Amino acid sequence: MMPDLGKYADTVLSAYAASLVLLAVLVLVSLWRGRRVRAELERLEQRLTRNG
Amino acid sequence: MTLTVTDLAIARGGVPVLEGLSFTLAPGRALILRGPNGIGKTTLLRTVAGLQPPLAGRVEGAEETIAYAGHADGIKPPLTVTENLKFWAQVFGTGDIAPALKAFALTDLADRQAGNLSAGQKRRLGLARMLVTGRPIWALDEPTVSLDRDSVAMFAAAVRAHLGQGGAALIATHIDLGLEGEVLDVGPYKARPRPVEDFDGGFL
Amino acid sequence: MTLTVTDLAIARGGVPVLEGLSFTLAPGRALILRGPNGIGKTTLLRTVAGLQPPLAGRVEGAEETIAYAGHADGIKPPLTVTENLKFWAQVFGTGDIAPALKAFALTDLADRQAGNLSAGQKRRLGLARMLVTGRPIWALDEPTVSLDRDSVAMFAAAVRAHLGQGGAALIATHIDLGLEGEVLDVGPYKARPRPVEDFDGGFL
Amino acid sequence: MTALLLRDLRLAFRAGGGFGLGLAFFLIVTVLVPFAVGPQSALLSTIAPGVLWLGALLACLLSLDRLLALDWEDGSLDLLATAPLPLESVVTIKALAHWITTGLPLVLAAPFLGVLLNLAPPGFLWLVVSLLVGTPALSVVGTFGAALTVGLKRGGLLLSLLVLPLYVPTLIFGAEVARRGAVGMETATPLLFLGGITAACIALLPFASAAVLRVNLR
Amino acid sequence: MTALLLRDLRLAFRAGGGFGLGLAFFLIVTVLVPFAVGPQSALLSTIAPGVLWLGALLACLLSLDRLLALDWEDGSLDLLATAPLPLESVVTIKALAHWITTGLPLVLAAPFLGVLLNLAPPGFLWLVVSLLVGTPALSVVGTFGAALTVGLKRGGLLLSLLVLPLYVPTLIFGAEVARRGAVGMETATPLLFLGGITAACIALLPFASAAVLRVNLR
Amino acid sequence: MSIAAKANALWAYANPKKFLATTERVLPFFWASAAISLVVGLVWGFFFTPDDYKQGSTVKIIYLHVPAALMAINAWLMMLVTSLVWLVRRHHVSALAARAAAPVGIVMTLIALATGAIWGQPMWGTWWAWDPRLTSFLILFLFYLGYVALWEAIENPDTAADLTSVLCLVGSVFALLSRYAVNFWNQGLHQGASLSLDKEENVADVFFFPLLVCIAGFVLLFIALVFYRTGTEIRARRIKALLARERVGS
Ligand code: HEM
Ligand SMILES: Nc1ncnc2c1ncn2[C@@H]1O[C@H](COP(=O)(O)OP(=O)(O)OP(=O)(O)O)[C@@H](O)[C@H]1O
Ligand SMILES: Nc1ncnc2c1ncn2[C@@H]1O[C@H](COP(=O)(O)OP(=O)(O)OP(=O)(O)O)[C@@H](O)[C@H]1O
Ligand SMILES: [Mg+2]
Ligand SMILES: [Mg+2]
Repeated sequence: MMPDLGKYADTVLSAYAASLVLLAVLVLVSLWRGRRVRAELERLEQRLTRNG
Repeated sequence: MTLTVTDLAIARGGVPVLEGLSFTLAPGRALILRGPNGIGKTTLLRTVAGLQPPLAGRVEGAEETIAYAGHADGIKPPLTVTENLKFWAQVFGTGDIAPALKAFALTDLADRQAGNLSAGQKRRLGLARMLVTGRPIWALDEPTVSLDRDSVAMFAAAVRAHLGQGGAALIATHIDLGLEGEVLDVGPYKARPRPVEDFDGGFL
Repeated sequence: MTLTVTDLAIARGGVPVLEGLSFTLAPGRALILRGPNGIGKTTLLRTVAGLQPPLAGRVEGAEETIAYAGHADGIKPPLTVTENLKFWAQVFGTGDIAPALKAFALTDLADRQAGNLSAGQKRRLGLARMLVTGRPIWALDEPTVSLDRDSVAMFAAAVRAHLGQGGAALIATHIDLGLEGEVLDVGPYKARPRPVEDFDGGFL
Repeated sequence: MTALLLRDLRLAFRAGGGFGLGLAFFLIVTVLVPFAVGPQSALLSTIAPGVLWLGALLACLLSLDRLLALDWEDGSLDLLATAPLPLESVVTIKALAHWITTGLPLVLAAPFLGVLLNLAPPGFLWLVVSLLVGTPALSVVGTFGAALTVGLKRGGLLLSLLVLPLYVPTLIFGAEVARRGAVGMETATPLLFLGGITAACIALLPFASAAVLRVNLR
Repeated sequence: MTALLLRDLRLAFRAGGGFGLGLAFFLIVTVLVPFAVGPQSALLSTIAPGVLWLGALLACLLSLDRLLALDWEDGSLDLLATAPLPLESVVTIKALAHWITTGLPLVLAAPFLGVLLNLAPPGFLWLVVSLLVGTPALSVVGTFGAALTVGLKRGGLLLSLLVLPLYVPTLIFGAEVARRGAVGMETATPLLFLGGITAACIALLPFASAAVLRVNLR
Repeated sequence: MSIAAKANALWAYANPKKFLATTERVLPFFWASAAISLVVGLVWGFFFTPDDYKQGSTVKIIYLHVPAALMAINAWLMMLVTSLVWLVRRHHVSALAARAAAPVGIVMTLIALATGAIWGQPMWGTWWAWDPRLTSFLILFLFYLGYVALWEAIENPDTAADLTSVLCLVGSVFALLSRYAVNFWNQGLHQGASLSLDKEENVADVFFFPLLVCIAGFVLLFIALVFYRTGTEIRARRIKALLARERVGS
């Protein structure tokens, strides 16, 4: 299945690896921070509505 | 020339601190602002002086008529007392600084570098600046910090003279200045927090 | 533990400002320094605290027993109130900061960044630092600047409690703190200029 | 307005005012370069125009943080903002004072430092010309950066970060003029670009600086 | 002592604390060099070790002015001087905190910037080694300079002026190690000198810094 | 609907609540389509396209390099537009969207730089050359860094929004200037624009179609990320406001 990349295999693979890793990090960090902030806001809103 | 503040709401650091504040300040009158620490007196004075926009409400009659003096005095340590004052006199396009020096007993210190003054002497220099602005309305934030009793009296006399010439003064202070003027306690105007669900448009 | 100052002469910027000053401060007592602006109160406190050497005379009993609070409070704006206090507690090797927070009504502000406090709130934080030093003698330079009436009372109470525990306090101030303690007017000790011919050895 | 300019100049010349320090920095950077890259004179003379431009730029940059921050800290800016002077002219005058106390001395000193780096003889004239035309832009752009960061405690390094990319076009054209001048090539085109950038900066940026300053003051 | 170190690190990492800005400056200086001296990669690779060392040195230098001045301004230094901590250890810890927040990131970033300047492959290792050995000296010497100028309003440029000559030996040996490394020459001798300088600075300078600081406080 | 009415309806999304509600609904669609087109485009490009006669298998890098470079520029353009909207109409969501987009732009720039550098090694024999296009990308990267650093450094959110917006405006002008300056300074090695439709020597169709799919994937991913991150910024901002309000209340 793997195409023959010839003598440039390292080059192509490392380019793909670097890009995909960077993209994955961006997406994961975004999602992680989004989750956290959302949970924090919910907690805060609940506390505030309860206290008046 | 009358300063009119109508239904003013002000914020500091994105948080409303005072709201629904209205007052007028006619020529010849002084208004003393009082209130506990952190209530928003400094913020109010800065808003009236045009340094920050109000959240709501209007400030009228403040265009180019207010001389503001905050916690910091804008004194340049390497310049002498005379040079410091003369600079402001030129910026405001007024002339003589001698009366200002006299009013705050700075004549003896006139050639001292401002950086070598003690805390109270610096403060006096900062207050002398008000006299050279030639502006009718003074907005003063805790003007008597570090002043000894004589200097406080000196300050009160300067304010009285200013009022006598048709000027007006808005003063935030914690101590008693011995000035006759209305007192406005800003405590009751503390901004009430809005209900939590009320979330649209802004973030205040 | 008694602070003894004998025949002290002090200079500021190379100019003698006070001379011939002597006093003792026993545990449980407070000494209020008074005097007009520029007489040398700040300089005296810094000398007693060991931050500058005296020109002549001796200061005894001040080694590692004095906690000094000057015009600046050493507050780090990016740190919270708690972090600021805790740091000083660690430096001075004392433990709990909760009593200090309580004494100056800072408990509600404990998690605020110090940079966002108003002038008076900052000052309260600076004063709370004295409580966490664990030092017996407090040297305070105009401690009530920017404080409102309630906070001044709070401060007086803290000093009284400190005196009650055998501490002592040396306070330079222009206003009346409502503290019972001796008052020392430094005015009479103003350094006399020496005769012009007297030029040998130093330049003072 | 003149009062403000005179005050700023007087402050700069007084003890501790910082006049001449930009110059000293320029001198020292230039002197350190041979220590860093080695003493071969051919190499040095190749890189001389660039190093001198870079040194001048860094010296300018380093003096930016006192441009507005001192006035901010002691409250002068608050007072100036309520004074009968438009903020636009305040920032312009500040930039002018900065140029007179920093840019101009650099221009005058550059030929002497050129000797230290074996700058080729025809390069001296063009170095001075390019600096003379380019440094005003550095001051004006720097004022914008200073206005952006004025509220921040010790925003010095953030200021560098914000301003350096803005300095790129000026540096490129300026160094290009100096470099071409040193090897006797035609310099009119880059000099024209350099002049255009300077003119445009002087004409437009004060508005941005004043706007930013107003935001920071509130 | 740990409390002080932790506080300083925390301050550096908080918003506006300035962590990473030295790094940014390093990056920017490196990027500007080609604009100034031209894009020829052979030339760039010759001057790369020197430029990187100079860039790291300047980045260090620029962050010095916040090392003690902030503590001075807000009165913390007065309070620390009356606290039960010897001033010698205060300045040592300050230098350590400075190195952790400025020197160390520079060391780690240097290889990446080496790529931009076409540094020769064998040079990378030696660049990192020389920086690792040399930057602590920069921090310690810088602390001394900061202590000298702490009382001056915006002493930033004066500080640079005082410290730069003191940086010369470190720069010479450090850049020499990196340069020799890049061309495959022997590096042991300059590296030894570099290490010696660093060790001596760390051992002796804190006493001078503390003495100077005491004078400035009174 | 008239154009004016439509425009008004659009501004309604500047209400944070409405924005959150709407993006909540459309986000799954964007995530899904971004994932699908990325997977399709990259798989197609990586596994089912031939090698270039000159560049060998390294052409495959184009499927990451070009879309990332495009998005890096477009992200800045988007920030420019939203900054202007904030300055003129003062919609908080607009400023927060700019803030949310900047890190995405940084990552895109990094990907373009990294893939370019890796590609350059076999093609030009060096990781890095001071070619105009590469250089202007590096400058763009610096602008991004400064922009984000300014956001981080300023405490008050409205002040930060104002200052960063002006920086974005001024920075755009200077970025453009730098582009021309750099071009003047060094004529480079880099490929010319290969996507221009009117050129003879376009990229061959075999490479072109998967490339288009990849570009679509990057665009969709960008939109999804910006929507999502803007939501996060809105909530973070609201947390800040609520905490501040609570403090004043007590
Ligand atoms: C660090 C190095 C590099 C950077 C920063 C870089 C950056 C860019 C940029 C900014 C674009 C423009 C995208 C657009 O505007 O459409 C681009 C396109 C392109 N690059 Fe690179 N590049 C680098 C190295 C390379 C190398 C080594 C090659 C191949 C030999 C290459 C081949 C291409 C191709 C084929 C395009 C598409 C042309 C186009 O659509 O305009 N790049 N690159
Ligand atoms: N930079 C800031 N960011 C956020 N909030 C702030 C900031 N500065 C002050 N505040 C808060 O705003 C409120 C009003 O502050 P202000 O300085 O106007 O009070 P004040 O009445 O002048 O108090 P004081 O008598 O202590 O000077 C206070 O609760 C304070 O904590
Ligand atoms: N840096 C300095 N250099 C030279 N002289 C100074 C310096 N700072 C203050 N002085 C002078 O030293 C004298 C004593 O100043 P000091 O600050 O001790 O007075 P103080 O009693 O605290 O006054 P205040 O009540 O106004 O704070 C004053 O006359 C002042 O002008
Ligand atoms: Mg106040
Ligand atoms: Mg005093």
